[in-house]
Amino acid sequence: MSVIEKFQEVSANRHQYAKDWKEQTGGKVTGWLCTYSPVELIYAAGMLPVRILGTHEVQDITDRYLFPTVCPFSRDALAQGLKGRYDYLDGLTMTRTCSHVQGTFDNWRNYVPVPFIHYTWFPCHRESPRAIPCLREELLELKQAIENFTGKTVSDEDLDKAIELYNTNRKLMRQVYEFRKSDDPPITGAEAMEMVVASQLMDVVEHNKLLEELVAELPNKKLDRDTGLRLMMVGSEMDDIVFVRMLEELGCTVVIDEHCTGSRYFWDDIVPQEDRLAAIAGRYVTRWPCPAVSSEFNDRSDRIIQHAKNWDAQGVLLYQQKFCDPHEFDIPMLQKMFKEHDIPTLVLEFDVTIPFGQFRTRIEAFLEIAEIEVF
Amino acid sequence: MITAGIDMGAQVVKVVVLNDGQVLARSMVSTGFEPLEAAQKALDEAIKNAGISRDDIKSIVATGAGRKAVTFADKALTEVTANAKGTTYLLPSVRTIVDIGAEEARGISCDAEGKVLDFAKNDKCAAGAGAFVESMARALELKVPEMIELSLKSTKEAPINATCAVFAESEVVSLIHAKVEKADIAHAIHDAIASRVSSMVRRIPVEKDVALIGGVANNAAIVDVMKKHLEVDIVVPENPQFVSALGAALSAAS
Amino acid sequence: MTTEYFRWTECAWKDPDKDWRKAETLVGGIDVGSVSSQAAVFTDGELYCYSNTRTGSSSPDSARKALNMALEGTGIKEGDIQYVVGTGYGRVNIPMSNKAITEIACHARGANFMGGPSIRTILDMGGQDLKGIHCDERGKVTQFLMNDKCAAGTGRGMEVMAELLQVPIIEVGEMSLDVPEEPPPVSSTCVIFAKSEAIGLLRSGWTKNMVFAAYCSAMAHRVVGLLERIGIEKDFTITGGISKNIGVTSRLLKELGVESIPLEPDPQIAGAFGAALFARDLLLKSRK
Amino acid sequence: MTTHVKYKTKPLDCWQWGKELRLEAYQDLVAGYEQGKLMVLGCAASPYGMLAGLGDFVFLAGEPYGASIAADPPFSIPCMEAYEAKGYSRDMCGYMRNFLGSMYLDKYYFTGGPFPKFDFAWSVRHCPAGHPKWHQIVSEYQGIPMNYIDDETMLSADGDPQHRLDYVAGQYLDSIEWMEKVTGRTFDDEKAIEAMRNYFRNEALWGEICLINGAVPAPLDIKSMFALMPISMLRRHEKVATQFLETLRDEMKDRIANQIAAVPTERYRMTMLTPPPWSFLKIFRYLENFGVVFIGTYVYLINSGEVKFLLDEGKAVPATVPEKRPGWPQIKNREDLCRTVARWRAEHPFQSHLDTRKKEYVILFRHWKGDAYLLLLNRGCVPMTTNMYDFQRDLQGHGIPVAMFEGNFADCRDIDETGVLDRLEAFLEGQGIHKLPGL
Repeated sequence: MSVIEKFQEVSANRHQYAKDWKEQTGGKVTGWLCTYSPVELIYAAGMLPVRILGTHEVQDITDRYLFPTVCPFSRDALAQGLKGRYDYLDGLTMTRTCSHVQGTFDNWRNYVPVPFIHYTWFPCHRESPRAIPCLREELLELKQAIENFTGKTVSDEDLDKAIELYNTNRKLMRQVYEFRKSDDPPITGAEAMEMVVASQLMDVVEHNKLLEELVAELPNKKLDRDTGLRLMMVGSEMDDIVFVRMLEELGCTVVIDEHCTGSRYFWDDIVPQEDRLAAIAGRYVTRWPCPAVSSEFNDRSDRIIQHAKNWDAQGVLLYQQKFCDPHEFDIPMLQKMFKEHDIPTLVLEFDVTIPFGQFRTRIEAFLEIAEIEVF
Repeated sequence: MITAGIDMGAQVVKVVVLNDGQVLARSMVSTGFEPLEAAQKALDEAIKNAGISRDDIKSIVATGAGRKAVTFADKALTEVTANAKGTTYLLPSVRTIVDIGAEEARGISCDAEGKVLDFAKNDKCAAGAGAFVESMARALELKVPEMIELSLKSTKEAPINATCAVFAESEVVSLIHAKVEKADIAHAIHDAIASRVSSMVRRIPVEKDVALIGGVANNAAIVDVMKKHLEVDIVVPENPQFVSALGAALSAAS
Repeated sequence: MTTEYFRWTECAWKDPDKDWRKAETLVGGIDVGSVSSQAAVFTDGELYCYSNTRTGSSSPDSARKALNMALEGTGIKEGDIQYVVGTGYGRVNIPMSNKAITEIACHARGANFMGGPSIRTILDMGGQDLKGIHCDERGKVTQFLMNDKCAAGTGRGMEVMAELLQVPIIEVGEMSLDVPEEPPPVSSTCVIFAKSEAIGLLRSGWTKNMVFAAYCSAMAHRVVGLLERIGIEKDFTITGGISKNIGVTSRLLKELGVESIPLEPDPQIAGAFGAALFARDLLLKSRK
Repeated sequence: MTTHVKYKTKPLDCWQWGKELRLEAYQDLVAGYEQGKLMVLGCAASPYGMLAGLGDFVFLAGEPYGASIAADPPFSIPCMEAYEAKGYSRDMCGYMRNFLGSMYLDKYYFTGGPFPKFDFAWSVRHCPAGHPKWHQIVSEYQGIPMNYIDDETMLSADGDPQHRLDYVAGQYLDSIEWMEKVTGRTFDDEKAIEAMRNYFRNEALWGEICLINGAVPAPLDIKSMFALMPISMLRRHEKVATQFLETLRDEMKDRIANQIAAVPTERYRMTMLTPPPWSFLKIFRYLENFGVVFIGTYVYLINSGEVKFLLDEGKAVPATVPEKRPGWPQIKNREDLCRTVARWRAEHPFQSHLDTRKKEYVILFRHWKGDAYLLLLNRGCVPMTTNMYDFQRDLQGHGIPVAMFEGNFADCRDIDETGVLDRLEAFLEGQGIHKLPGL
């Protein structure tokens, strides 16, 4: 089985994977709801941090909890809890980010029993010098809460080890992304997404091993297809592999992305320092921002355009979860920015499931703009 | 005492004439754009069927969207109350009523006396039920009964998510062009409505027994998928489209 | 089946003074849309014949029906056509097509052919969606925008109205202009709510004409909203079924303050024309 | 006079004065602009009194401005469309869409003249990301500096972690320095403290007024509440507001003593959680035909006022101003001010945790002697609507009847008026409440 297939398998059987992990390690599993959750801290406490994601199935059980104008991802995620698919969770954590996911967390907290629940308040004024010291204290609270729950103290050594492991994980994934800069990338966007999704579900040690294999085999790997248009995907949460496959079948390759099941999740390292919690806090305050947290547009857009240039993106798919206002704020500004750089954009709005027929037409038309040269 | 209930629906006017709880006659007339005339016509028809005279009717209650147009009625009642009265009269054990009409759907929770405890209606963007089935049958070049029959034979899931009935239509069109089996499309259409309606109904406590009423209740495929979505058995009274009119007639008697 | 007021009437046309047998290239374009299907056959880059028919519940059948209707009495057999491009909702399974191209590209190309190279902005109002398209002097799409969030204002709404008031859709536009004074637009362009609003208006004594007027102007207004987002560069033209609804077009042109270049012979056929023109390009390319 | 009239009624004596004060508030927005006063853009629920430290200022709060526009569809709809034409989506904050639309059209609602140019934007981060991003759009468009404070500490949920207060107080200190830099003015601590004392006082007064309205019959109805609210919302930092609100409070006590009702047919008391759909205020008038009177809405109790909820005793009592609270320092300097503001904001019900809020809803309902809640499913505000169904279930769990309708507080296009009235009629029917005869 190829490395990518292993990633696929984990993500296809994520619940079984977590249950087996509990079996084998006797450890506890903590679900997290947003990429501002400090996974290294959870891992340092001997717990497996797993991201709670949706399944893109039509569902009708969340409307009595969340109003339909809450983003589909947040509703889809809550549906998983309500359906009991995460019944093995020992813990659930969330970091203050956006009001939609907050709704998922609050309803989960109230209607889906989980032994350990912790909400990490996050200082969203990331430009303020006051933010990092504040978050450091919040992380200390989280650490103590976890220690009380597990009965095990989290030592500096534990933290160092976890920080080291996750920094390695980030470094390796960045290396994989490096390969996508080549004229014929050895890995598709769907495959890259499988990798990142798996990194949010797997034991980091195991994921790192697989990544090393992948990094080793990519130099002599080729895709049995033309690259087509070099596409960048920018937007809100996105783990709809089926969509990305459809997208790439239409004659393009996603060579780079900016979303939280992609580069936005893993791009920034933790810079080690004596005060471990301050080091972690520093990473999360200054990391590649999600618009739900950052109010500084340029902070995000500057990084995005750099990505687009470094990976030579010829087109950009700007997409958003329906009703995701933080991204709805940024999209018009991003359209303007890309226009100034002569990079065409296509905007799509995602629901729990997507209308393939309509999306197909829009994407093909977008690709035709770049490709029809039969005049 | 003889009473009459008039249900001014979006598409059809329904009348029930009642004598001490016994249905003497029913009638149905297309509403058209002259609701008052339609109501009059429907009532006359019912009176004829019942073999009584206008003066025998002691009291008339109107319900339904166009109830206010029935100037000759003694009283007007909203569908919600009428539904509850009518349903619990026919099926006393019912505590949850799902009413699916041409454009709108409703969920009502009531007690044994038919008193409304709570109710929910579809959100603005989730409207469209019976009329949606009809236009989709046309897109499939089927008659509604044929589509219902096919739907029950479906073997594969073909999800249509769009809350908006109009977007759902274009998803159906895509499915048609993607060569999906007609049976599966037919099923997907009913499934989409059931999903929309049950997510709305879940906002009120869904307690047994659950009844499905309204014109669409005659659609076996809808009943079938609604059972799956709400995970309960569903009872359908006789003449489900007359339940509101019956409820109105009953309240006219009291 | 009862009368289907929402459907456009079918038609076919062929050029009497051309001989297709003398043609270097004989190509076809087939547009299978959600409600109607069109086929067009071109000889050496010029229109030879076309048809405008209804879409059924199978795109292969609809495509064949459209093509046969166009070819009727021409003596052309399907096999004689050297290259076919399919477009529209059904483009992915049109049996006789050599390539599928989206209706967006085809409408732009077709509009460019019919309306001339000066056209920069095209409004295509289909049954299911609304498109604003920018193209260059060659009819190549440079940018497009489709309705999101809400289906309000799509052609489907007009079909629903025609059904509701039992008026053939082709007559809706004229009727909507025949009103004593312009009524306020319906408050909701949501297809479903507009319908119940319309019923309400009729019951309160409005004439059909006034209801159509109120709906047409609401719809025109909604379309203007979409066009403002993509921006209007002259020249401007309208394709698709709605372009035949003067009730909507006259109102939206008034609101936009622009002229619309008329597309002869039939703006609804733009997609098929574009497809046929692409077919010729691809044929010549393949011969090189 | 029909038989169902139960109470005597008369207009408020201070009504005229109130109207004038409200008008002044709006005129100041214009006059101040012309007089070249410091123009500041911000949020209604921010401690804008602090701006007095910079001297005379005009503060335009985005939400009430958006609401004023919303109440006037012919002005609002073009604003919405101008906003949408910029590629922004229809499901974002309704107030903001009205505000930004009026900016893009360069039409100021209160004058019809050009939209004001601000000196800077001073934002507060409530409704996640919303306000600072909204104000960022303005700052980019007008090329003005912007600064914001993240003060949504939600302490009422989990005690009083010092570090959050340090974080918030620190931001206020930093932003004062920032304001001095961008305006070139020196910040007068005394003036700021003075204004904030008025601010605290007036908030407590408005809260008290809302609570007093719990009497039967209600001396004020929600319509007059909405009409007078701007005084506490826009002039919270002024002495004159204190004078007015005290007069209003005393007159209300007087009306209560004499059983003078706002609505003489009062027989069914309803309360709300959110703002109303501003384009559809006739809903209240319509329901008066059923003898329904609206006592108040939670949001404006905590949004332009403050009360203290005693959760254990299940009581709501008027709030005391910070300096009178046990263990709170007197405000002597800038540091005290910023720390007090931070702590006061942190413990304000405005930031109640979800679970606390549910309790407050019930307490307030009982205090107002309500018969039912009317909940708005507000398509124009995600944070306000996210958990509405959860609230509904919780209230019903306490035996409180709940009516719900879908709409939008700022976009009339999102309201199906006939449908809503039909729904409410059905609800009241279920409660045994019918149209009053003769109406």
